[in-house]
Amino acid sequence: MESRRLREFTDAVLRWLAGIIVCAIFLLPLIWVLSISFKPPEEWIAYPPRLIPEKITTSNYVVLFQPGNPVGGVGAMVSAAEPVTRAFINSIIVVPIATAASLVIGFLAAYATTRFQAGGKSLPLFVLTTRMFPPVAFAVPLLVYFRALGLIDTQLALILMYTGFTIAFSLWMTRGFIEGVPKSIEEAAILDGASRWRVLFTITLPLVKGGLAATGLFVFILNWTEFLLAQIFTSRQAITIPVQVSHYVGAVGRFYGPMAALGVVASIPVVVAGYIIQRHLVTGFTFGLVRE
Amino acid sequence: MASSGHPLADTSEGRASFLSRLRRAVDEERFFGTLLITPMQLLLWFLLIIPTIIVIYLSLVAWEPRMGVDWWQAPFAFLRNYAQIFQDGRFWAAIGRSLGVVVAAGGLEFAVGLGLALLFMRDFPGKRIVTSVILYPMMLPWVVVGLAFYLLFLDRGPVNFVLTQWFGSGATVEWFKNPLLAMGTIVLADIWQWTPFLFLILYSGLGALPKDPVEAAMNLGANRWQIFRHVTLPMLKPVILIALVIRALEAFKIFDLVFVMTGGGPGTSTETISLYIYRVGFVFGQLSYAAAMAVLILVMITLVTRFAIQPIEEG
Amino acid sequence: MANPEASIIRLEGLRKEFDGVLAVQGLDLRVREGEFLCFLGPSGCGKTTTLRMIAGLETPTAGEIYLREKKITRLPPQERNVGFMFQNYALFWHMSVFDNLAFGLRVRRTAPGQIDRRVREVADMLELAQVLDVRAAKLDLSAMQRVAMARTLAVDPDVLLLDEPLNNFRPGLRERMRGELKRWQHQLGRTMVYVTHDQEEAMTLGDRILVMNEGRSEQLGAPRYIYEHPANLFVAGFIGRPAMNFLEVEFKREGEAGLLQRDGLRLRLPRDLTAALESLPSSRLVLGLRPQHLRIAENGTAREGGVFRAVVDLVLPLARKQVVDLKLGDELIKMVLPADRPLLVDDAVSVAIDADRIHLFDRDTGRAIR
Amino acid sequence: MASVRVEGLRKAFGDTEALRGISFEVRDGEFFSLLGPPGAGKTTTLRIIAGLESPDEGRVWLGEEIVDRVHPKDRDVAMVFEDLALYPHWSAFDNIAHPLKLRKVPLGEIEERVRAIAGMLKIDHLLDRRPGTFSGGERRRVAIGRALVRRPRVLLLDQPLSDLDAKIRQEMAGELKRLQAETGQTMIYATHDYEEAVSMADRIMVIHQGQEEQTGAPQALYREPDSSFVAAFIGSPAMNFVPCKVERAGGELVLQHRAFTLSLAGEGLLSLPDEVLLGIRPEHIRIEAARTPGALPAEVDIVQVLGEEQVLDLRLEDGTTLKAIVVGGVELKAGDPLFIRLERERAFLFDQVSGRRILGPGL
Repeated sequence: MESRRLREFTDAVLRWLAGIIVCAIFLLPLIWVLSISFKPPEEWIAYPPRLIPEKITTSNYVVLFQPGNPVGGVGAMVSAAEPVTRAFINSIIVVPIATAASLVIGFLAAYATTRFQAGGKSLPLFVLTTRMFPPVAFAVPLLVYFRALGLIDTQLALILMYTGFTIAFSLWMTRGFIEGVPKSIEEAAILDGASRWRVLFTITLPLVKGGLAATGLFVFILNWTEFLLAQIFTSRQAITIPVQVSHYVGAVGRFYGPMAALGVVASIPVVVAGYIIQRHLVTGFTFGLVRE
Repeated sequence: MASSGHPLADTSEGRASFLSRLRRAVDEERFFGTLLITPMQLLLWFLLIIPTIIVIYLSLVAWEPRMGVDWWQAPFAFLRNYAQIFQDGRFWAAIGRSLGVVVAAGGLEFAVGLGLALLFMRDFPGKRIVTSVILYPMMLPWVVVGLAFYLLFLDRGPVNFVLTQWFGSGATVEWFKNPLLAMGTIVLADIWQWTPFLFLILYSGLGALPKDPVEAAMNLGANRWQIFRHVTLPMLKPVILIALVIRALEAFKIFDLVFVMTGGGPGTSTETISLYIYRVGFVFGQLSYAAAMAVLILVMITLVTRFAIQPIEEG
Repeated sequence: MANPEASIIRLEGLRKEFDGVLAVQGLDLRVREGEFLCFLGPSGCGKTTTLRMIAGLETPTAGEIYLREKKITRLPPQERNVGFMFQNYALFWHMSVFDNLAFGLRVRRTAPGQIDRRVREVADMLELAQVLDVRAAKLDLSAMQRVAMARTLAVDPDVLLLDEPLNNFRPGLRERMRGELKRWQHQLGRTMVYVTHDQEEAMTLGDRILVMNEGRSEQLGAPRYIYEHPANLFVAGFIGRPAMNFLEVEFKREGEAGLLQRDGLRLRLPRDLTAALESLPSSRLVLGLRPQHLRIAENGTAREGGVFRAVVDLVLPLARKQVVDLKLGDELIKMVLPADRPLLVDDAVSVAIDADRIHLFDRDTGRAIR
Repeated sequence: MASVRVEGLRKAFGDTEALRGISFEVRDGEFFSLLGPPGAGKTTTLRIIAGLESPDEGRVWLGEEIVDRVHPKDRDVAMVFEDLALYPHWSAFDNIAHPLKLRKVPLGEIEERVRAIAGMLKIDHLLDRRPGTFSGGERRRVAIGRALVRRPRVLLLDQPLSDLDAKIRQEMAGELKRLQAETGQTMIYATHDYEEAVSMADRIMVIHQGQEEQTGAPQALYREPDSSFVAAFIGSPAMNFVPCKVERAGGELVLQHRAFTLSLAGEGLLSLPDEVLLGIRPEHIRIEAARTPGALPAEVDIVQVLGEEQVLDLRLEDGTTLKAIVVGGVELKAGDPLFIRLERERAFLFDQVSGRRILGPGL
């Protein structure tokens, strides 16, 4: 008779163990990057590799922002790469602006398409095509086009592209939230005497603001981590952090310490953002596809 | 005047004053809706439609930036670029590799993601923490993931160290020098980063399923496996389909990981289609040829998705 | 005392706690073989939880459940053979009606020929033969209900548990489906336990009713008995529509006769009742009057009972009847009259109370005295 | 406050015709009800009056004004929606005050009017809270308060009580009726529950498949239904309908059924069709213990006890089933034989095809 309880107990224990293993697998790569980022050059490829550095150093981080500073004799070579500061400033300007633009444009369009079928029923699906194709396929004509407009290696080019290529997410995620607001609430406000604009800003917007915040953070992550377009459309002036990370890997040989440090730095904003939206992600990702 | 179908549309000829009609018009739904989608429409024209036209044009001419003329002055090549693609073994190999990533990574990610989602359907101590841990790889920049796996699979890196500990000193593997193994590490990194996504979708989907049918099945005597096979899985089907479609489309685009981890090497043995187009267009500067490949990819994906989306819309 | 052999389900001190909240607090019950038993109570009274515990969908915190005197308290739902019909039917939307009905038999590895025969049998009984190939999601409400019923019946359960199956129907249809249910039960002759918050439904369907409130049993009995002899204020107020009127009164003795008294009302009691009330420790009582038992007083008052004067506050006609709200001091008293007796708001009327149709409750405990 | 007139409303959604020519007039200060089954077109009618939907044909007057081209926000029409549509992010006070704020009513006056209406609806204590935690009855009061506070020209109520428990529904119906009497507010109330309509409305329009069936005072609809649809819709349990043949024996007309015959008297019966529906309400079937001339033998099929009343399903000799209501304490059970008598003076004849009433009340 008590076998059911026993079974439930072993069940929980097994799940717990599986959870620990899964955790370890998912954490290990990042922990290794973290570990290397605090190691001095002689430990980078020391054999056997050690998880905990023998001598913890922050010089890998320092060198990112002060290229002249020697790190065990290789500082000069690291400085051959562009200073990280510029990439940082670029990312910090481009990503939030593109995110905000994508969110505002996407929200307005989501409202119009859900409430009035503006632009026809297939418009939302059409917007999805921007996510379906490899960005490199658009990069070919865009390069030609942006060159003609003088937009190559500018922040504006990135802002335009990042806004455009995340609009599908802004549109589709906010659509879900807007659909959650009963139409009758808006109609009630109209009968109360409110204009369409007023309804949009005093009724609908406050009711979906949580969803908008989650969408915004998600779009932020997409933009912050984008690599291909930045790689193609920037060379020196408008370079972003992911491009900078790749430069460390590709261009200057095996400077694993600064490389890892930059990886860590590049990941911090998005991991924080991700943690904040996690709760919303679980509820926002069913796409209304499950019955009831 | 025929009814427009819009609830607030003005359906009768107006005797009302111009001002009140104007006010009405500004507030009118169709106008309002059109106004709201205009910014997005402009953006789509700018980034989707005009480029599509340009890319098609480019694919039909013979132009390279180093030719010294502007692209609209380039001579027509008609379908010669396309003809060249069909003889380009490197192109088809790259397509094959991208599809390989789709199948291998997508399949494994689905299997692992579903397993994790099922595991997480019941509570156990520490579930919330584990969930956060599982989800974070999704947020990381691809290049950082590439970097992390590159560091793990270095010749004198921790993976080889563990292998030699277990299998003796002869077990050191040169991961990035063997074409198959190099591809394997890329797929592994992709799985590591994207299993969380499938987990997330499937987990949300499972959580949103109504509980009643499962309880009804229990009540009718079905065991766990039968419930999963005949009740849960069919109900989850639309979610599974959409997850797989999204994932397949994303995996087909794979670029960053390859770029960072192997650069397509050794040789061209890990070159995916995105990387190949990138090289042709932006490294070798053969933009017309890259444009033709891009158009071909656009057409292929459109056809495939049309095919894949149909069952979702019906289901 | 009921013969234990005759009870098909027996609950013994059944309790259920959800995160420290007591949903069911100690329930003892015997369900008789072949009867239609209704669990009736307001939402949150624990009736559905009890039903789910019988089916094994919840595990009791304490207490035992017996099916045909076999302890099943900790048996998983799969091993109980207790049919459960869900409020939202819980059909397998992705399957055809046939597959829905066959599901329980298939998981039991019944031979295909036998499955086919059994499915057609129940489908015929519930008029589903025409829709066997239709997908469950495409059916109308009443067909969904029949599929849910047929699916539970196909595996031949010992008992059928029904969780508010008529909730989704609009009023008119609901009454019709109620009739259908009653008919099925006659046809099937199977033990059914039926949960509802609708007293009318319970009254018309149940052989017996268990009135529940806050996880406890308030009264168990035949519908008419409960209606005529409610055990306490809760049951009296819950059963009957419009609800029973309650007035606080004092009991007093005046000469030979007993009196119930409050502002504007004096009620003369028959001798036996007087005697019964005299033996009570408290004279503070609640007088319960069914709206249907009040009448407009004709000339001459009855020897027993009483007449009060009141003003019409509101008239709600209901086709062949009307519900009239009367104002007696601060209290509103409802009364049901035939529709052909025209009354207007603010009319003053005399209302007669028959002493042998009153209910009396102890004001402190709420228990019925009569 | 104003009268409302609606003329020739038609509206189709795609292929489905929601309204097929609806006309009616609601007097100033009247409590008017639209009664019909789901999908009859009640909600569409209300939405057209409010301006949320525009009709394919027909016009709407509010008072003397044609409002076809007036924007909904300027029509001064209030509506209580089926799902109530309260603003979840505002307190009950802000919900109720919203229409006043939009009309730029001075703050002091807003406060005063909201408090007054809240007092009337007994929701003073809820004003500072958001609707999320309110009970069904409280939510309805807030919605009604929001609609009433600005004294609209007309108040439209779209089945606001439909998902309440029977008990609270009756209470709320009483309060609404009282409120309407106190304020004199013109109200149009849509419902599929005949009890709500009958108990509150001054007049009822029964609609069915987008068309008017009958309009009149509640008692008139009950006593003299124009069609079998109205007869079946108003009253519970519903009226019994028995198909009969009309036979002419000599100069006399006889209603012929397998279980009984009724001779019809009276003038002007010559135009009767050959097949009719005899309609008799359950409350107009009398139960008799012993056979008397004209009584029909029957058997009890199902007994449902409803407080003082019992609803009986009776089976006549030929298998025809009838519902009857018995009041009082007769103990009956399935299988009991008894005799019934139809109260001829309360019976109707309806056309079998069109459902129109041909004769009655009284045969």
